[in-house]
Parts: sequence; structure tokens; C-alpha cells
Amino acid sequence: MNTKLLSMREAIERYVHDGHSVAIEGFTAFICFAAGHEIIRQRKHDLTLIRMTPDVIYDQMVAAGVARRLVFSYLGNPGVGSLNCIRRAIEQGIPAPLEIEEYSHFGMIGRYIAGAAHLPFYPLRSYAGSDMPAANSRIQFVQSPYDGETVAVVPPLNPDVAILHAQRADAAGNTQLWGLLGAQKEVAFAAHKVIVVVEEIVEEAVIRADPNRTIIPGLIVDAVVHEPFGAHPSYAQGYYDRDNAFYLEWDDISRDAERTAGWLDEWVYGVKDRAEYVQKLGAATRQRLKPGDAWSQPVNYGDYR
Amino acid sequence: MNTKLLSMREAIERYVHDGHSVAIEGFTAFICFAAGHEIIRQRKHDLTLIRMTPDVIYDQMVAAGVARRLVFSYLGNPGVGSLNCIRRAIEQGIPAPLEIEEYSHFGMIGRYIAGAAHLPFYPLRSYAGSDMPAANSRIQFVQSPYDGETVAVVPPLNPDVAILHAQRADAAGNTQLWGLLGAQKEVAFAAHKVIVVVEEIVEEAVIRADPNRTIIPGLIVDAVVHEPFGAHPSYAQGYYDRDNAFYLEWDDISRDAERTAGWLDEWVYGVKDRAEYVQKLGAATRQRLKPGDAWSQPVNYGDYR
Amino acid sequence: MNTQPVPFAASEMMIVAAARALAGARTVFVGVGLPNIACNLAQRTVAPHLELIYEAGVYGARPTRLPLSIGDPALVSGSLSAMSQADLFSFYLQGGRVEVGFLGGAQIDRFGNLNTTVISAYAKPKVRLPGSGGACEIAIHAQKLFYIMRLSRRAFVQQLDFVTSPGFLAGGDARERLSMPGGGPRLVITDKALFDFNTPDREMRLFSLHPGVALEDVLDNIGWPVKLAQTLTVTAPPTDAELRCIRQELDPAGLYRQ
Amino acid sequence: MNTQPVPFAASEMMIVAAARALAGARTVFVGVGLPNIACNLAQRTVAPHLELIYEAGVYGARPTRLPLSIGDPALVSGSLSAMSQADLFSFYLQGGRVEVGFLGGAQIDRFGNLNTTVISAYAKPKVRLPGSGGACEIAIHAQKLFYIMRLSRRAFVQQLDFVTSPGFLAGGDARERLSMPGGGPRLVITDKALFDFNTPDREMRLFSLHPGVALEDVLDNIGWPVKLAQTLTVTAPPTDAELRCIRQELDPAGLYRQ
Repeated sequence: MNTKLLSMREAIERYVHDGHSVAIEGFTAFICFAAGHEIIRQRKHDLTLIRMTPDVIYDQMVAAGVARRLVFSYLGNPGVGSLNCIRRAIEQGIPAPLEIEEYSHFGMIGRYIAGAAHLPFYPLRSYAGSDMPAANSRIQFVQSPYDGETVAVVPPLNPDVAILHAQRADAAGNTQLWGLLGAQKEVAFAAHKVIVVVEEIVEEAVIRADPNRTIIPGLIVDAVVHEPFGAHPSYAQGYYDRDNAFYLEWDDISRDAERTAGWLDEWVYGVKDRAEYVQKLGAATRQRLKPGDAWSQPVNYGDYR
Repeated sequence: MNTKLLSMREAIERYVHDGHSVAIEGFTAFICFAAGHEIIRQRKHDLTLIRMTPDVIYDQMVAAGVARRLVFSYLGNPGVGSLNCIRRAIEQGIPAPLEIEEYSHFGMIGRYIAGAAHLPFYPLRSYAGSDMPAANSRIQFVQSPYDGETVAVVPPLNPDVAILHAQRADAAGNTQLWGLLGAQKEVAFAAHKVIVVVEEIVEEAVIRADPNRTIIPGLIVDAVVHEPFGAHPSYAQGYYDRDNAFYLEWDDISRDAERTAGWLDEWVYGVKDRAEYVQKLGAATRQRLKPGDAWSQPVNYGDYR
Repeated sequence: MNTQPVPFAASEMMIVAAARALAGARTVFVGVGLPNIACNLAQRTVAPHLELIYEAGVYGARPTRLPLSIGDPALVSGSLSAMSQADLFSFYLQGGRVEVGFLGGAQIDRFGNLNTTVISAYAKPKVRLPGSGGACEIAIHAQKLFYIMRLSRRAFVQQLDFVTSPGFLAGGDARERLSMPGGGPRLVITDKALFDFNTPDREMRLFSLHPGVALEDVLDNIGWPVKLAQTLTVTAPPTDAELRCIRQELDPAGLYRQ
Repeated sequence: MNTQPVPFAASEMMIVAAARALAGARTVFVGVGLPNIACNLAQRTVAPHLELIYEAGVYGARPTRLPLSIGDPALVSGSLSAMSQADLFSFYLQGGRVEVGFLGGAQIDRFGNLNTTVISAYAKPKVRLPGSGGACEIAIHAQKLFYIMRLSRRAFVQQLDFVTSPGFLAGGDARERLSMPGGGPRLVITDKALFDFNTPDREMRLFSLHPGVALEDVLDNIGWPVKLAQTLTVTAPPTDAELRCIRQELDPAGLYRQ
């Protein structure tokens, strides 16, 4: 079997280039901060950052100056408040102006589906009566040939690179995910290149023992990165909890551009990779974020001969 | 918790009425023959039968005279040959003429999705250059507002009743399915009434221990029928194999209208319910169709407090 | 029985009013914050069959702790179904399976239209807000729309800076004319009073003052001359049982007791 | 080494020719019958990285037995991914991830258009055939289209009764003008000969006769004056290894040896 295992540094070097459109997806869960930090360390620039919820990871990346443009549907620090760095960029052009392209959640999901399924548009019943179409001319409307009814449509979105975090994959990139599935599958199929980042590398036999859990097939995966704790302060279901304390702390840090820079110096530029970050985080934090067990029951697929 | 448990007789009496459109779905797998036979026994008539692959079950139902119309995408006995009874109805009007409405597989799937998602149409890149749109005016084309490209569309399909077989559900109808997922989820959400038929009734806790496996939520389920071996001669992954010998035998029986009637007399009208059918089938057949074990590994969802 | 009224916070009154409005409801699309705790309270009181739906892709959540974000892992573990967000938005929300949706935002107008996008001009915002998220679709598809917002002149405005999510638009049958599947705004729950839209032109109408709140205090905090119901009621204060449930079971840390 | 040629059935020649045409392929959309066994043979010989995709919703099948239907449970157990058919058709097939698609049918014309729907008029059919299934989409989306059909005048016809699945339509650039994503017909594998479409107008062209088959026997079984390649080759007969693999591993019951 062809192994696609790369270090995060290699994967970002090889697949993320200046000017690229990059989607690090994951709805609250499975947000690959490890990849975002490596992109910052490699000082990529002029990226178009794509995410339904830019979250703290894109707040950090925008503060670090890697982004030129942001495509999104909800610009908040979930459960906390604002994304202060992104607001500074949009409201005051600090550190640089940031172009934005904005949808609703379902609009973003529809764009991913259209991109993944090679459709010229995705129809959805949304945007009627909203000012969003006026703010974004990519949101259009078409008439149904059946009843003449009008329905909104959004165009396909095909990121240059998608980076998806999950619990496990084999070395060929067959990836299994449980918990919040988000739009991980759709964005993976929509992207030109796919980097999968996982908590564990498993034998192909583990994947084949439960094929209904495979959300992303190795067929569309270009690189597999083994990065335990790679989603912190976001989380991987069953492996660790969301670090809410950090999300609250970030709200405070990020209000000030200098403190933000200081945080990036210490936690991104100041560590050489995720392993060092995890070590710096410390055993106490990792222990605090460890959940109890809640195992599913195995199911029988049957051996047919 | 509200139990929705009914016997098959009660479920069909309560939810399937003459003139209804009925979808017994399941692609090769999970085809609920038990429900089809009960519909025949209750001598329902003027039904519109909806299935991607009408399969032997609709061949039997058409022979028994319950159907007025057939909506489908592939009219074959999978791996064997023709559906002889349906061919007799279409080609010779025996026992009665059968109206047909025909799509490709993706067209049927698209109709279910549009029905489930309350969309006025579903777009797909199909039918270009085919004579199918000429044979079915419901297949239309629309222009993309982005590049002027033309794409096919199909209208929503909302069956009066959908009957879906699966491995297990709780008494409220939260249903888990593994193996070939087919279009079970889509047709369930598209239908006005949903009857779920399962091999096992389980505690709600079993469902809640693996929420990613829940394909059909109790929210949209009207009746839950516990009917072990209810898909025979089709199959339920991990529980029993497809009875290929019967599929071959049916090809022979069904070539002759009288032999077909004889089979229906013996195996449908001649038994009072599925339990009697299974008993008549015999232990040797059930043993022949029993697969070996192939268990998935459990996964940890984590206990978060 | 001791009938001495227990003191309560304004946010507790909001939670309780929201929970009561869910009486008998079967499904609710839950947001973070107050709606989340209100739905959990309703499940334990007036709506035992209520199933919680989260835009993160969860149906039938049974969180073992108060979820701190809309995608808390405790929403998944022990839920009835966890699915892709495509399925959630397509089959649950757009499919018409959501009975009540909760929304809140920076600005609301008299017809229940909501702004969660920007203060001032879109292209040159004074304050950039989060934007729609799922709000626009919730507003269009939920059978009933409940708002939870603190009352203030900055929020209850004559003219929105941006319409993110449609309420009754220009009022009357404007919503129906756009064939919107959902029923539109039904209730506005604030820290001072309750409002409905039971007027011919679907304009917001004050119908209940919370205990101890003066009418003027409400009127002063609304940027237009708000309509009044023929009879103004006083909202029943939170019961001991409701407060006990909030304080002991749902929010023992007191995060929502300000 | 014994070089005595082993006798083989025409269907075995078809299976072997199909398998060889898959050399180096990465993904194939597999139908039941001959294509299925050909793909399994290719996996064991010329295309070790070939992954099998089934319209039933399976990617990376590793069947422990010869699947007797397109939805055999042995296709699921041990596969890399089992998914909804919506995902299969949307993301794999329409998404352009299928390299080779196999089709067969009742009638084919010189431009590789296929009829699997009816003999005679659609509204009053003499013979009602299965219809499209996934064939129309496979024909449109697969990067390359391979046909497997027995040669006969009833099948290779001047004029189809119904176009179920488009090949090169009226020939030339007709397919491109409809912006079809897939590359169209590439190869026709029959029990007597092989055909390609390497002509300026994309018309079917005989390029290889199976061992022992006379040119006239081929020409007599085609309903139009078929074009010939400049040099006709003779198809290399099945090797011992290929036959051993078919007979001992893939089809020990001899279902495909007629």
C-alpha cells in the first residue's frame, strides 16, 4: 500500500502555497489548530481562508497576516463572543485589510456540496427577504420549471486545499470520524488537495471492519498527518474535550494586538511543531480535558463466503 | 416513551390505503418482503409503487394486482434477469395494464432528496443525449445563472408511505442501519408516513450509545414493526444472506402466470403472517443463509461532564 | 408551604418565560446561551417530549452538562442521532421538521426582522457582527420563531442597518408572498417584557410586563412607538421548582444568573 | 514450460480482455456479471491498486466470494467505505472520481450509444428491458467507458429503438457540445473481437479478432458496415495464469464458463 504519511511541516510545505484557497473545516469539533499554526510558522501569505465558522484558528491566522480574503458564514467565538482579530482586520484594516465573502451556514454547506458533486449550483430555500444577496452577488435565484417558484442558489466552492481533522485513518488516508460530522466529507470531496490529520493511524483492517464509519476515502486524500492533540483547543470526540478556558482566555488576549502577537510568538513561532506545543501545554491540561469512556457497541457486518 | 410498536397487519391496515403511493425501498438489501406480502394479503389496490429497483417484491405485488402505476429506475431481477410479471403487465396488460414513470438511479435518488429537503427540484448532470426526457416530461432542464450551463432537474417525490427495513430500532422508531444504506434515509424523510421494520427492537440506550449509526430518527417514524427475517429473500447485513436460490427460482416461476398465482397462494395468501412464512421456510434454509461473524470494533464517544 | 417569593435574576425570568412558551413542543432548534438552558428547562417541566436539535448536526441531545458551545461534545454523546450538517439543514430544518427556532441579535425591528451582520454600512462597518450562521434559514423555516434579547434602544430599532434574517419583512402578508415555509416570529422574550405579533399587520405588540417592571421602562427602551395589547398582563414570576431546576441542575455554576 | 494452449470459453476471453484493458487503472465502476469478474481479475493481475466502486454504495470492495448481485453483502463486509447511494452518485460518479465504467445492453450503435430500455416503441414495447439504472450517469461521467456485449446483429444495430445512455451521440464532437464530463466510449469487448473509437468521427472500429475468429464472422454480426483499423491484430489468448485465476479463485463454480 502507498503510504501518504507526512509530517505536518512536510504536508503544509507540499500542498499549501501562497495565494491558495484553504479550508480548515470542522464545526466547533475537529478544528485542526496544528495545521493553522504550521501555516503561520511557514509564513504563507495571500491565502483565501474558507470556513463556515472562522473560529479562533482563523482569528489567529488573520492576526498573523497569512490571509487576504475570508469566506465564511458565522464570525464568532462560539459560546464566547467576537473574533477580535478578524474584527480589527475588517473594521480597521489591522494588520491588513481583509476581503470578505459571506453566506449563511446552509449556503456554505450548499457550496461545498456543489463543489463536491460537480454541480453548477446548489439550490436552497434561503436568503429571501435578507440583505445578504445584495451584499454578495454570488447568491442568485432561479425559477423552478415545475411550479415557477423561485429558489436561491449558490455556486460550487472548490478549495485548493482542505485540511480535515479526525480520530483515525490508515496510511492510505481512509478516514473514520464519529461525533459531529460537520461538512468534513463535503469539503474533502470539493477540494483539489486533501490533508487529513488524525489522532491515530490504524491498520487498514480496522477501517475495513466498519466501512460505514469511513467519511473520507483514501482515494481523495493526498497526505495523512499523525498529530495527536492536533485539534486543541478544539476537540476530537472521545479523545479530548474542548478547552473552553482557552476560548475564554483568547477573547481577552485577542482584544489587544500586542498581546495577540505575544501569544503567537510564544505558542506558534516559539514552538517548532505540535509535539512541542502539546508538551508546553502540560500534562495537567491534557488530563483536565480527558473525558470518561462511552463506548459504542460493536455491530456485526457478517462474514459472507 | 411513546411506543410505536405495531404488528405488520396493524401497520399496513393503518397506514397503507387504496390509491396510495408506497415506497418499499432498499437497494438489493433490506427489501421488506414481509410488508409487500401483507399488502397483498390485505388486497390493497390502485397503489402507485415506487422503488429504484422494483425487484422480485414488486414483481409479486404487480402479479397480485395491487398496483396501478410504477415509478422506478431499473426493472430487473438483479443478477438474474427480467421481472417477468411486471413485463407481462407492461407488454401485455396482464393481469392489468401498468402505468410507468421512469428515471435513472440518480434521478430517483434526486427525487427523494428533493422530497426530503422540501426543494422544488433537484439538479443533476444526467439525461443529456438520452431519450429518457422525451419519454418522461417530468425530467426537465434549467440554466445555471453562473455560467449559463444547462443541467437536468427532477421534481420532488413524496410517497404517501415509505416502508424501510433495518437491523434495529427502539420502540420510538429511532432506527440504525449498517451495510448498504441505499436511499433509506432520503425516502424516509420524503414520505408522509414512515413504517420501519426491524430485525431487533432495542433499548433506547443502545441507540444513544452510537448516534452516528441512526439513519432514521423516531421523529419521522409512525410505526415500528418487529419482524425477524422480514426481508427474506432479500437480506439484512450481518443477520442473513440474500437467498440467491430463490431469486433464480422466481425467474422460473414468474415466467408463467399460473405458477405465479400458485406461488402467491402458497407463500402469501396461504400464510397468515411473516412468522408463519419463516416457519414454512424451514430451519435448513435459515441456517443456509446465516453468515459468519464480522464484528466492528467499538468506538469511544467519550463521557463529558 | 412557604409562599415567600424567591428573588430571581432578569435572565432567569427570560429562561423561564422561554421554557414555558415551549409547552407541548416536540422539536426545537437550539442556539447557545439562554435558549439552550431554556430548552433544557422545558424538557424537565412543560415539554417532556421535546427533542433538541442543534445546527452542529445533532438530534435528540441529552447533554450531561450545560453545553458551553453549540458544538459541545456532550451534545453528541448519548444523543439519538449525530449527522452531517448537510442532512441537518436539508432534512430537518428545510424539511420542515423544526417546530420552534430561537434567535437573538444586535438589532430587531417592529416586524421581527433581525440584524446580526453589521452596525452601519456593510462595506465599511463600524461594528462587524457574526453574520447569519444558520439564523437566516431558521427564520425562514422554523414553524414558530422565538426571539430572546435584552430590551434596549440600541437593539429595538426603527430601522435595521442590515436585514440578516427575515421576520415579517414589511409586515402584513409580505412573508407569505415570498412563499416562506415557516410561520415567522411568534414571541419576543426580553428581560423586561414579552411581545407577540398578533396584529393584522404582524407588528410587534407588548402583551406582558415582567414582575416589577414599569411600562415606561419598556417604552423608553424601544426605538418606535410600540403597540400595546388591549390588556397588559404581568408575567408570572419563576416558580420555586423552575428556579431550583435552573440553579441546581442546569446551571449550578451560575453562569446565567447575572 | 508447457506451451500447449489451454482451451478457453468465449466468455473467458471477454473477461481477460476486459481485465487487461484496466491495466494501471485506479477506480472502476463495476456492474454485475462479466465486468465484476473482470475487475477482480484485473486487481489480481494488471491493476493491483484498482479499487472497485459499486452503485449500491460501496467503495473499495474486497469480496470474499464472487458477488451474485450488485448489492451482495460480501461487497460491504471488509470494504473501505459503505455509504448512501446519494453520496456514491454525487461525490464519486458525478464528482468525476470514476476512471472506468463498464456497460452492456440490448442494442448498441456505431457511435457507442446504448439501449437498455425497450425493443420497439417506448409506449407500446415489444420487449420491455430493465431501463437505465445507473447506466445513463455512468455513460456521462466515467472518464472512460468500456462495453462488454456479445456480438450479434440484434445487438449491434444501425438504429437504436431508444437511446438510454449516450455514447458519442451523432459522432464527432456531439458529446463535447453537450459538455459531458466523461470521455465517452473507449472500448467494446465482445466474444469475437475488440473495437475502439479511434476515428475522427468517433465511430466504432474493429481492431482485434479473438483467436480463431474469422473476419466475416464478425462482419456478419454487425448491422452496419463497420470500419476496420489499418492493421487488424489477433487478441492474445488468455494465459495460463489468467485462466487459473478465473477458474480457481474467482469462479470455481464455473458460472461464467459457458
